[in-house]
Amino acid sequence: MFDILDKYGAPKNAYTLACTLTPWFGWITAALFVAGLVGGLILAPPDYEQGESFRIIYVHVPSAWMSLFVYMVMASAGAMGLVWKVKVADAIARSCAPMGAWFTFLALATGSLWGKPMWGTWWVWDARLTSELILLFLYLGYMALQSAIDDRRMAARAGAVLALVGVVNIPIIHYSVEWWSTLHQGPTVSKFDAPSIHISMLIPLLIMTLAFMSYFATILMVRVRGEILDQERNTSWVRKLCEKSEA
Amino acid sequence: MSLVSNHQAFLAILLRDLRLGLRHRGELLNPLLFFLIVVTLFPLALGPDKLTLQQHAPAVIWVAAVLASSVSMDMMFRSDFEDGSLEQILLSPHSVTMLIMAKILAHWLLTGAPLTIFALLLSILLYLPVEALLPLFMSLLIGTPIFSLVGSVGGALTVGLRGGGMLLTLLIVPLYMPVLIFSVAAVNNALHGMSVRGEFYFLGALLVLALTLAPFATAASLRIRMG
Amino acid sequence: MSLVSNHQAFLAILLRDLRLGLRHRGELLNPLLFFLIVVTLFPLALGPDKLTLQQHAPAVIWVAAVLASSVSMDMMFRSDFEDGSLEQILLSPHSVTMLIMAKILAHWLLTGAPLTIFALLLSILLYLPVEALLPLFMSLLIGTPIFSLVGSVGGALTVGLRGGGMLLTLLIVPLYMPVLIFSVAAVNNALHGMSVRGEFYFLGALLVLALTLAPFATAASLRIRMG
Amino acid sequence: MIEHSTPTLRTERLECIRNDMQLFSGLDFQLAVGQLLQVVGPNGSGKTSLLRIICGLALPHDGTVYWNDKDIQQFNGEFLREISYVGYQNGIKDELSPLENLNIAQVLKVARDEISPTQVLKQFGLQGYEDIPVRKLSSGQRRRVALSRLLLIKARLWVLDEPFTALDDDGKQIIKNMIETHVNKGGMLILASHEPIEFSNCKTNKIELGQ
Amino acid sequence: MIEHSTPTLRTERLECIRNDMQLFSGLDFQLAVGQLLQVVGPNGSGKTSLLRIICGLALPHDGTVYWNDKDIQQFNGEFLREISYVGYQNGIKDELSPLENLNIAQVLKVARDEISPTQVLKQFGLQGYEDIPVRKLSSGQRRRVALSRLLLIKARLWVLDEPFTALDDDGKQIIKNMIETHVNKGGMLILASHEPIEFSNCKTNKIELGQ
Ligand code: HEM
Ligand SMILES: Nc1ncnc2c1ncn2[C@@H]1O[C@H](COP(=O)(O)OP(=O)(O)OP(=O)(O)O)[C@@H](O)[C@H]1O
Ligand SMILES: Nc1ncnc2c1ncn2[C@@H]1O[C@H](COP(=O)(O)OP(=O)(O)OP(=O)(O)O)[C@@H](O)[C@H]1O
Ligand SMILES: [Mg+2]
Ligand SMILES: [Mg+2]
Repeated sequence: MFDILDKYGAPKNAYTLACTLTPWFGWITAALFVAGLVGGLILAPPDYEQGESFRIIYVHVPSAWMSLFVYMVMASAGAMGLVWKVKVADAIARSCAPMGAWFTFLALATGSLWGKPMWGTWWVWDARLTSELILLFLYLGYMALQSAIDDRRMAARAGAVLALVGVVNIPIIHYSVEWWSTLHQGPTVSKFDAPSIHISMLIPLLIMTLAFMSYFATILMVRVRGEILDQERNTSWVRKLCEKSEA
Repeated sequence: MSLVSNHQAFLAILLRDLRLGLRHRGELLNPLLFFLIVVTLFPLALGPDKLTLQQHAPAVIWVAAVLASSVSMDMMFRSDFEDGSLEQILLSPHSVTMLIMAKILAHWLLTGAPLTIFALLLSILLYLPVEALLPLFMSLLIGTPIFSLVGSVGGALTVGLRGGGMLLTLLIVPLYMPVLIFSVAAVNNALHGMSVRGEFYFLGALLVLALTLAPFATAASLRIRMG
Repeated sequence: MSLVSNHQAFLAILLRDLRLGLRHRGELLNPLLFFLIVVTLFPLALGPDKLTLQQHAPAVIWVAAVLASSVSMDMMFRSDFEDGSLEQILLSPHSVTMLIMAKILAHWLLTGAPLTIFALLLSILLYLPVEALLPLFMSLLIGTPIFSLVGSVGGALTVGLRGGGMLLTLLIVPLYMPVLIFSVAAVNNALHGMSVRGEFYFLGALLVLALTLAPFATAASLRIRMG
Repeated sequence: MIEHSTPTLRTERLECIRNDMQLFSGLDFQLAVGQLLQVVGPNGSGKTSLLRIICGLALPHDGTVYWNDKDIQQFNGEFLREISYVGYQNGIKDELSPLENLNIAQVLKVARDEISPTQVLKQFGLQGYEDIPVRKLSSGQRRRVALSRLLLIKARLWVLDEPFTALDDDGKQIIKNMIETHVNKGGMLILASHEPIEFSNCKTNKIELGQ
Repeated sequence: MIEHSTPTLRTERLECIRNDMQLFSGLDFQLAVGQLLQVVGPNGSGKTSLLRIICGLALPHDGTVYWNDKDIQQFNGEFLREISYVGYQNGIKDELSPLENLNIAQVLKVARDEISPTQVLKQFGLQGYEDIPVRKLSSGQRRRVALSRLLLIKARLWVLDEPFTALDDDGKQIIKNMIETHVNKGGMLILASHEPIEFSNCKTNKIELGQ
């Protein structure tokens, strides 16, 4: 574990690794998206209650899950940067925030698009919806803090503390539907013993989730590369890299 | 010839902050008055209907408490940062976490505590029935220290940043949200004669969590922000 | 070899303040986000009932505007006072009243104007019917400049006082009250299909009054606070 | 650079009371063109207070400051065109770059046309720092930015409160030369400083406070 | 006053980067008891940055500071008992009186028993001002309050950033004597100052930054 950290925690190695992996992940993402969309939009039967509009589930649910998942990645990377001073972890945490905010926004947007036919309004102040909005604020707050501090190291460390403190909200979002009886769908998919969703809908959903994951990984690597270059702009290897690309 | 005990240092910082707060009486009264203004704005805006007011009283009071607390949080570290006192505190051989606890306690005594008492008065003005008063009081008594604790982390993270006060609000209000939701739910439950136990367990758990984690997080944040 | 014209000086100060506001993007977004948070807190506390929300939407939006504006007013002079720039402005041979007008305009452009636009968005979320949107927009368009103008007097009076930000809120919120009352009345009238002319005449008169008096009062207050 | 009128600054019976202590009273002095007035005295003797009163930033407890025999509290338009003040605080914005700060200073006052902000910054050894926010400069660099205002502005009377603070030897030399040049060119200058610098090249008066 | 251990302060390969400029790198030095280290260099050369790194208030970009061969970032408890820092900022509260400020300082650090805050203030020429809020003091008087902390606290290592700022001749003399006494008594001292003062009575090393 620590060997790996040591090896790929070094910015230069991480940069090279990210460079080799990016195209692979890019292709996997594309393939998964095609499979998921074909499965979800064409093969899966329309829902007997909701008709075609249920198909938005293939965007909504993965992005809602991702919004929580990315936050956990961001907080863990932040913690690693804080405790073990792994520079790459800082770059990862920093790169996560805008993507997390984007997934959160997507979950909010698709949710309210879906809400219109389902509940008759775009928006209700229900617990899960509100806490998802709070999550968006957490991401925005993290990004605002990052941009307010110009010293990179300081920004990364301060952001990590904030992200860790905000972790308290994650279980609240997840369990809000159970703690309050609200309008929003209860656990339908994540009840693994007996998912209350038909298998022909479930499989494309899982594929889409994988697609989102792999999309996240791809973009993360691209962003992290940029962050590393910026972070290490005064080191010799980055200078050499620049000279090479200029030549 | 020797370092005073941790208790004495705690007490000294507590007294220092209380004295600073009281010396400028404005500072002490301000969050309170801010609270008062927010609460009075409401009947003004909602109209004087008794039932409406009564029904919304818990929400209004709690929202006002959140705002008053978040706005007052800025003063916890800002002046210490600006005049260099914070450096001196960080260079103390005493446990910084403990010194910060003293600052948090002082902040609560100067803002949260009077606000809690004041809220009772205001809630009567908003026609809140008697059976909801105790839950309101209790929820504020648990909730406002959480605000001071969580807010101190935000205050430490944003200290010295330009526009820090507002950035701080942005950072901490989302963190206040669970407290707000559960407290209002508790008071509303009490209003409708339902049990409030679940909500208070949750609030209590949050307080314990905040008490154990926030001072460390604040100390760490201050160190980070200094250099 | 000569003093630039008053217009150029006005423009320079305006651009300076806009630049300062925009440079720290946080500063610009913060009052807006504060506004957003206050508005979102309400439904949270009041519950999701559509009718209740719709009925209180104008009040909620206006109260949030008052708070966002009053909290942001602190930044108008504070940093200029702390770094000595204010002395330099007061020592300018240009009309100080005019330089202050530029600062007020910049403040409005950075806070009041975006807030007005944002309020429309939020009012849709709060189910405000279409026929009330124009009155809401107009009332904010007239009301927020009044806030910036009146607020600048308060900002000048409290600049450099410790805990000034809160004292300021205390001073100016009562002055904001008439604007709040008439604006909410106007929007509510529109909601119920009644005439809004009276209210808007009054708001217009207030704006004219504030425009003519506030910059002078602010300049005078600043001179008093300096020495 | 300076027109051929011969203005004077004069004070009459100035009195200043702080913390119930009389710092000075019955202070009369006159300053003509080509003169440097050094205000000296131990810490807390009232130098800063006096300078702020002369600028019209503070009110004296008693007495009046005259510019060309006009009370500056009443006819200050004319006076303000002629005065340039660098206080103990720098009066520059942390978030703006030195260049932007100087641009504002130029607009607020009567600018000299023959010199540009970039040139002035260069003279003060700040080339390369023109576009970095002042917040990121060291204490001495900030002081240099504040003082560089003086060269950019056409003002006959300079009022300087501890201009040498935070400056290195190089910086001190620059300021010393600037002061002497200004006075010898027919300027007027009031200086409060603890720096043991002798201005041998120009006509110097002293006011001692705090006896 | 000082115990008979012989601590040392040592740095290893210190590097500091600001605004993409390398201020210093590979900085190694050692400071033993009875030594004064003067950090000199022009404005913006990194003196303040170095002092803050030595105190542990800022992180170096690279390298380590050792106190008794222990990294101060990891074992700072021992180090913090031995250091007393007066920065460019005074670190005193405007709303409290000098006496109240000193009382806090005493509690925060290891106090010396043989001298009381009132005595210290008197030594710094602040008798009569003990109970006036610091806000009402002049710039030099404030600096004196900040510096008077040094005498009140038992610390072997003093780190002083521009201690002479705003002080009059009297004040400068007091500080100079204090510095020499401390060093000669077996103290350690790091000083960054632009004041042209020679410390002829004690063992002095120099670090020059910014070449
Ligand atoms: C703006 C509106 C909405 C928001 C913010 C929102 C938010 C969320 C979030 C955060 C999750 C993930 C919860 C978790 O994994 O813990 C989720 C899951 C889900 N949402 Fe929504 N949602 C919205 C509207 C809707 C609507 C209208 C429907 C359909 C009726 C819906 C159906 C679902 C389903 C089926 C899940 C998966 C539940 C599970 O098994 O975990 N959502 N939503
Ligand atoms: N907060 C900061 N952020 C970024 N750069 C900074 C910051 N503070 C100082 N610097 C830069 O670091 C360099 C050294 O600054 P420092 O304050 O250490 O200098 P100094 O030697 O103390 O100078 P002075 O004699 O003027 O006090 C300067 O070039 C400055 O621009
Ligand atoms: N804002 C204030 N309110 C009340 N008293 C003040 C204020 N500022 C200064 N004083 C008092 O006025 C006296 C003179 O202060 P001033 O700042 O003019 O002194 P100074 O000669 O400039 O001193 P220094 O050399 O330390 O800068 C001091 O005794 C101080 O206590
Ligand atoms: Mg002075
Ligand atoms: Mg320095």
